[in-house]
Amino acid sequence: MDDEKVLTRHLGAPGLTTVGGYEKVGGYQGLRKAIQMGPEAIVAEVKASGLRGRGGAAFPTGTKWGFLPKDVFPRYLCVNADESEPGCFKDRVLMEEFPHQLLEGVLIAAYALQVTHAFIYIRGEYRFQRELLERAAKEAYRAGYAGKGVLGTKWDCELIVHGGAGAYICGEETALLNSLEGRRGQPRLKPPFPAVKGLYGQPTVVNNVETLSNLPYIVTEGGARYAALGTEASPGTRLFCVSGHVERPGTFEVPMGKTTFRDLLELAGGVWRGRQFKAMQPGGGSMQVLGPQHLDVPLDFKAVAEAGSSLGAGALVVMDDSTCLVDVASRLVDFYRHESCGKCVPCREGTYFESELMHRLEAGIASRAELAELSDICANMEGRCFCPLGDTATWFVMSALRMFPEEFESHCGAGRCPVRAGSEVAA
Amino acid sequence: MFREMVGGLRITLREMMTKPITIQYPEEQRPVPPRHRGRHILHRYDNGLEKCIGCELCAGACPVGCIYVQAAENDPQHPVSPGERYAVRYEINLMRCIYCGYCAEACPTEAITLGPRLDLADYKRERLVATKDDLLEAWPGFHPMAQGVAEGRGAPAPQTSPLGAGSSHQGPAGSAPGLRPPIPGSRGSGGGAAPI
Amino acid sequence: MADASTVAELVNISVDGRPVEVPPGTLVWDACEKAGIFVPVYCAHKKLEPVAVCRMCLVEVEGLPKLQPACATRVAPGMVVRTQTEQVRKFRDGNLEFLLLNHPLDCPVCDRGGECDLQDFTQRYGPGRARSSITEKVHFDKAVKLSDKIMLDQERCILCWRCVRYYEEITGEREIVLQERGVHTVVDSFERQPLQSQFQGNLPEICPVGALTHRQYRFRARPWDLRRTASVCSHCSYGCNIFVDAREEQIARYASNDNPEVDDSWLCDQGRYGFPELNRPERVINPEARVGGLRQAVSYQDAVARAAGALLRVRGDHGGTSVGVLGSPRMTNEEAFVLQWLAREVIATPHVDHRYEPLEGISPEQFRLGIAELEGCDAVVVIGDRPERLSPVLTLRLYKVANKLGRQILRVPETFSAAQVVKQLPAAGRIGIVAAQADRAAAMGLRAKAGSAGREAAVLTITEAVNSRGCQDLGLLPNVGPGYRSLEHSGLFGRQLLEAAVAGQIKALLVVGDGADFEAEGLFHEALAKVDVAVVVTAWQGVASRAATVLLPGRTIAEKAGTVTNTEGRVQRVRTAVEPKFTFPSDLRILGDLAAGLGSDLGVQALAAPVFELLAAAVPAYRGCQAGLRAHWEPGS
Amino acid sequence: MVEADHTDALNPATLARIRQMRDLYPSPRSAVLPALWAIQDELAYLPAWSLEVVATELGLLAGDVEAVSSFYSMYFNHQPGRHQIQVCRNVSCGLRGSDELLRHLENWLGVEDGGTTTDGAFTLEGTVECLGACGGAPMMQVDRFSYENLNPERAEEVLTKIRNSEPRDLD
Repeated sequence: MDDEKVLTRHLGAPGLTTVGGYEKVGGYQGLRKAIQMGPEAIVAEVKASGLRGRGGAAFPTGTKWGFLPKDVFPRYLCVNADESEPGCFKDRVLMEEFPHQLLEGVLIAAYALQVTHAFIYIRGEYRFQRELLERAAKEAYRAGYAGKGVLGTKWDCELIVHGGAGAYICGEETALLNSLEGRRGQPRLKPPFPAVKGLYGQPTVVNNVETLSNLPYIVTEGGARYAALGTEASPGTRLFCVSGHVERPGTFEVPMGKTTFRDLLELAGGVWRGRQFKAMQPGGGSMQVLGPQHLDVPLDFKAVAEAGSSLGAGALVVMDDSTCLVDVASRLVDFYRHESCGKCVPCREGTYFESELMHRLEAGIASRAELAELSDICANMEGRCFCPLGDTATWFVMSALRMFPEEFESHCGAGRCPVRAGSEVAA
Repeated sequence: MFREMVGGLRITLREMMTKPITIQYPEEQRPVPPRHRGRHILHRYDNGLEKCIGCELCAGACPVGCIYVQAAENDPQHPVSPGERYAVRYEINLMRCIYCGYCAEACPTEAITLGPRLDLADYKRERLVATKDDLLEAWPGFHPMAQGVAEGRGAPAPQTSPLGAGSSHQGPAGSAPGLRPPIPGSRGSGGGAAPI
Repeated sequence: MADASTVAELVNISVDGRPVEVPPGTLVWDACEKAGIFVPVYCAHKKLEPVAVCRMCLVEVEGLPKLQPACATRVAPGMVVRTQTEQVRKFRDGNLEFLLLNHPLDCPVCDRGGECDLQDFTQRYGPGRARSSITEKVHFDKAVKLSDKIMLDQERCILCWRCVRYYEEITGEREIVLQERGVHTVVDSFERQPLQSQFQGNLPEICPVGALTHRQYRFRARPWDLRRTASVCSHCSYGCNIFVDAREEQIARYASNDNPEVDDSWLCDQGRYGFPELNRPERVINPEARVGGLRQAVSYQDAVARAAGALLRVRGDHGGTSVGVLGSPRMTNEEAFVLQWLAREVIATPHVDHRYEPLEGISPEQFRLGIAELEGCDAVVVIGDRPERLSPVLTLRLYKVANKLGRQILRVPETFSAAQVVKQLPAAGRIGIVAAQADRAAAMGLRAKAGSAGREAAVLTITEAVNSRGCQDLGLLPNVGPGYRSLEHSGLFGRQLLEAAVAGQIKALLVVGDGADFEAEGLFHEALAKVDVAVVVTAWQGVASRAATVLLPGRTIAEKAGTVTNTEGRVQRVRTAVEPKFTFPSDLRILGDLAAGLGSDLGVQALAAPVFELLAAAVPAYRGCQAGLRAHWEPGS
Repeated sequence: MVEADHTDALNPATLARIRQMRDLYPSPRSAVLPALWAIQDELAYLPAWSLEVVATELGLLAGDVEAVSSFYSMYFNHQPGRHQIQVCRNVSCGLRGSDELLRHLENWLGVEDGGTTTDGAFTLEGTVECLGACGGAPMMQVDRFSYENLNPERAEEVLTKIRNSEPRDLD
C-alpha cells in the first residue's frame, strides 16, 4: 500500500537507533521546531491533529493535556511503555526500531507541558528494550536534546527510563504512577485524576508510546496533514498488530477509518494453511470477539464500537475454524486471574471463580447450570470493579458466549473439548 | 348377677395366668426407641478426639439457656479435639432442659445428641447439673499421642458412623456414658457421692 | 450557630426518595446514614481514608451508568441515590458470593462468630446458599501468632485493608503490609516478625471479620454471653471511653467506645489488655475487725460501729489532728469529695491526701488545653517522654496532628531552654504545651515565655492515675480544698503523714481505696504497724488489709458507679460493669455510714447522683458536667 | 531488636547503583524497583535480608519493600536456575501451539512448569504475561532475549546452545 506513513516512515533507514542515523532522516527537527513554536502552539497543533490516545481508551491527547491546572509546578510526564495487552506488540517495535522518534516525541510533549522530569515506564519483561532506550536516552543527553538547558534554552528535562517488574495492571495509569513511586502497582481512587494529582501528588500526564511517537510528524508536518491521513472521526494512521492464525503476522501502519479488517487480514497474508476465518479479537486480549460478518467494518472507533467491540490497543488476533473459543476464553481468563492486583473483591475473587469454571467447562465436566453461573459472575464483575481490568476480564467470555453459544453449550458435560476433538478427527 | 361375678372373676383368673406387662424397674429396663430424646451425650471421633469444638452454638440455640460452655485453645501437641478450639467446660442443667433437641440441631460437628437415658431424678439438685465428664462418651485408655493422632486443620476425616459410637443408641439406658445417678429405692440414702 | 448563610451552603440530595441535607464534600455513605439508610461496607472506616476496595457499598446514582461506591463518592447538589434497587441487591448478593468463595467455614471456632460483618451481611443481603461447583478454596496460613497479643488468620481475611491503613494512617508504624497479589494477596508482617506496636489491640477491633483476633480473648466467650457496659478505662488519666464486656461477673474484654474528643476510638494495649488486674482473686470479701487482738469476721454494722468508735476514741484522746486520712487516685469523684469532707468536717483533721509524693503549686491553668484542642494548635511542644509513657493514646493524637493536619510537633527534653524552644516555634499562632504533671513548672514557664513572645499558648498537663485530676479538683489534698480553694491550715502530704505516724504523732489512719500508691512503700507498712487504729476500706488483700484493725471490703473501679475526671478535666461516668462477690454496701455508702457513726450526716443519700449534686454545689466548675463535659474553670481561678 | 547490617554482603557496585538511583528520582521511594533489580542482577534472587538493605538505603521499612517485591511477578524470593525460560502461553501464542511447546520442554528438561532443572541451569515458567512477540508466535524468552517462531526442535536447539555455552567447570 502506498498510503503515507507516519510512525514507520523512516523504516529501513540505516542506524536509526543512533542519534546520528536518526538526524540524517530529519530527526529532532520536530523538537527544534517545537521549541520555536512555544508550548501553547504545540498543544494547539496536537489538538488540530485530532490525535487520540493509542493505549486503548482513545482519549483525545490535546484535551488530556488541557486538563492540567495552570501554574501548578512541578508537573510530570509519564510514558506508558508497559505494553502487555495480549496480542499487542507495536510499542515494542517502535522502541526497538525508532527509539529516538519516541524520545523526540517525549521531549516535544515535555516541552509543551513544561515538565522537567519525563519518565518512561517500560515493562520488566522488555529488559532488552529498556537497555536500548537507556542507551538512546544517554545519546540524546550527549547531543543536548535532554538534560540541563535543552538546545541552549533555559528548559531542563530529565529523561528517566524506569523498568517495571512484571505486572499487567501497571498499564493502568494510576497503577503505573504507584509503581513509579515505588509502591504496589495498584490503581488509585479517582478522582482526583492524575492531571490534577498524579505522580508525587503533582499534575501528571500519562501517554502511550505510540501516541507520543506521532508528535515529531505532527509538529513538523502540521496537525491538519496528520488528521487528513485518516477520516474525520478517526484521524491519522495507526499501528495494528496482526497475530494468530495468519500467514504473515506482524505490525502494519494503516490509515484509520479508510481501512477495514479485511484489508488488514490481507496485509497479513490471510488466514493460514488455507483454513476458514472463524473469529477475531480486535484491540487485544481485553476486547470483545467479532465474527466473519464484521470483516468489512472499517478501523474506525465508532464503527467498531457499533459492532460491539473496540479497537483497544490496536491488535488483531485472528482465529481459524479449528479454534476452540472456550479454550481461548479460558486462556485469557487465566491471564486475568494471574494479573488481577487483588485490590477489589469482584476482580480478585471473580477472576478466580471465572477461571475455575472455565477450566471445568474446557475439560467438558461443567453442567449447563454452571454456564449460566458463568454469565452471572461476569455480570457481577462488569462495571463493578475498581478499575477496568475486572471489566475486561469478562468481555471476551461474554461476547464469545453471545456469539458462539452452541460452542459453549457443546462443552457442557461432553467430558472433553468437542471442538478440538472434532478437528483432530478431521485432520 | 352370679353370672356376672363369674364372668368378672374369669377375666381376673385369666389375667393372673398371663405374663404381666409391667417390669421390675429399675432392675429391669425396657429398650428405648432409637430416636428417644433423653439425656445428652457428647461424642468422640473414632480416633478418640472429642467432636465438640466448644463453639457454644448449642448454648445459643437452647431456648431455656441450660447449657454452659467454656472454650479453650487446643495444645497442638495434646489436642482434645481436632482444630484450634475445644470445650474445657461443658455443663447442662438437666432440671431446666426441656429435651427439645435444638442443641443437637445446632451442633456443626454432631458432637451432641440426645441419648436414651431417661432416669433423671436425684435427691440433690447440684447433681442434676451434668458436667462434661458426665456427658462425654467413655474412651477407655485413650491417649491421643499413643494413638498417633496428630493435630489436623479443620474437620477430620469423614466418620463412618454418622452418629458416633453407635453402642450408646442400642443398649439399655445403663450403658449410656458417664455417671449414673444412684437408683432411688429401698437402699435409701441417695447420696453415695461426696457432698458438694 | 446556623445562620442563613451556612444553611444555604448545604447540599440537598435524595436517598431512596428521602430528602437529606448535608454539607458539601460529604460522602454518600454518610449522607445515607443521615437519611437513616444503612449501606453495608467492609473497607470504609470512619477514621480512615476511603479506598473503595470491598465494593460492598456500591449504590445507584442517577445519571451515572455504573454503580458508585458510597464510601468514596462525594455528594453533589441534586444527587439522587438509590440503595435498594434490583441492580444493587443483585450485586450485593454476588459480591458476598465472591467473598465467601475463598472464606473458610470457620464460624463455629472463630472468635468473631456472632459479631462478624461477613456473617451479618450474608444473613441480610447475601445468597441463601452456595450454588457453586467450585469447592476447592485457596489456602493460607491460619492461627499465626503475630505477636503476644494478636492472632492472624489469613484465610478469614477479606482484604479490606483496614489494618494496613490503620498502621499507615493512624500509627505510622506500617507493621502489617499487603503481600503477593491477586487471589493470593495476604496481609502479614515482614518475615512474620512480631508486631512491636503498643496499639495492636485496635487491629481486631477494626477488622470486620475474624482475621485478626485478640489472643487474650481467644475462645473466652461468645458475644451473646457478654454483658456490655459503657465506662472509662482505668489505666491512666486520659479517660478513654470503653465498653466493658463481662461474662459471669468477670471482665472478658475491653472494647473501644469512640469519643472523638478523647480517644478518637483508639485504645492503647496497656489499657485494653490491663483488666486482668481487676479480675484478680485476691479480694477482701468480708468485713473484719480486731477483737481482743485477734482479727475475725464481723458483721458490716459491727465493723462500721467499731471503726467509728475507734476513730472517735482517738479524736477524743488526741484531737482530730492525730487522725490521718488517705484516699486513692482510683476513687470516683463522689468518693473523693465525701472522703475529704469526712476528714475535714467530721473528723476535723487537715491531714488528707490521695498520693504518696507531695503535690504543690497546682492550678486549673495547668490544664487549660483540651486533648482535642491539640488539633487546633499550630505547633505542639511535648516536654520529655513522660506524657506519652503515662498516656500512650496521646501518641496517636500527636501523630494525627503532625501527619494528617501537618502541624509541627516539637519534642524537647525535660530540661530545656524556653527561649531556645520559642525560637523554633512558628512566628504566630496557637501553641500547645504537653507535659507530665511532674514537669508542670517547666511547662508553665514555657507558656509564659511563649506568651510574652506573642504566641497564644496553653498547657495540657498529664496526670498519673485515672482520677488524679478529680482528686485534685475536689480537694483530696492537704494544701487545697475543693475547687483549689486555699486553706487556712495545710495538712501533711501523704509521705509526711506516714512519717508522722511512724513518729507517733498520728494515732489513727483511715485508708480508703485500693492503696496501690502506698502499698509499695515501706513507710506505709511501718506506719500501719505503728498506729493504734487503722480503718481500711479496700478491695484488695495487701499490706493495708493485713494491718487493718477494722477492714471493710471495697470495690474495684469496674464494680463502682460514679464519675471520674480525666486529665483535661472531662467528667465522665464509670458504671458498674461487674458485681462483686459480696453484697456489702458500696465504698460511697461505707463513707456515709462511717460519717453517721461519727455523728454527722451527709445530708443526701450516699449514691453517686445526689453526691454529685452536692460536690457541684461546692465546686461550681463541675456543675452540669457529669455527662462527659469538661469542667469549666474560670481563668485565673 | 538489633538488626544485622547486611550492606557488606552486597557488591559495592550494586550498592553504589542503588544510591545513584535513590538520588535520581524526586522521591527516594521511587528507586525501590530499580534497587531490587540491581540486587537481583547480582544475587539472582531477593533474599529477605536484601529487602532490609533496600529499606535502609531508601529510608523505608523492610515491610514496605516486601509489599512491593512480592507484588511483581519477576522478583524471586528463592534461588532460580541460571537461565530463566519463559514460554508465552497467551492467546496469540496459544493459537499457534505454545501448549505443545511447553509440554515438550517440560518433558525434555524433566521439570514441571515453575520448576528448576536438577543441574540448576534452567527455570521453566509457563505462567507469564504476554511477552509482546505475538508476531513471532510461539515464542519463548530466555533471560533477556526472545526466540520466536519456535517449534519443539528449534527450542531444543536454542536451549542446548545456551547450556553448552556455559563454562565447562559447572558440569
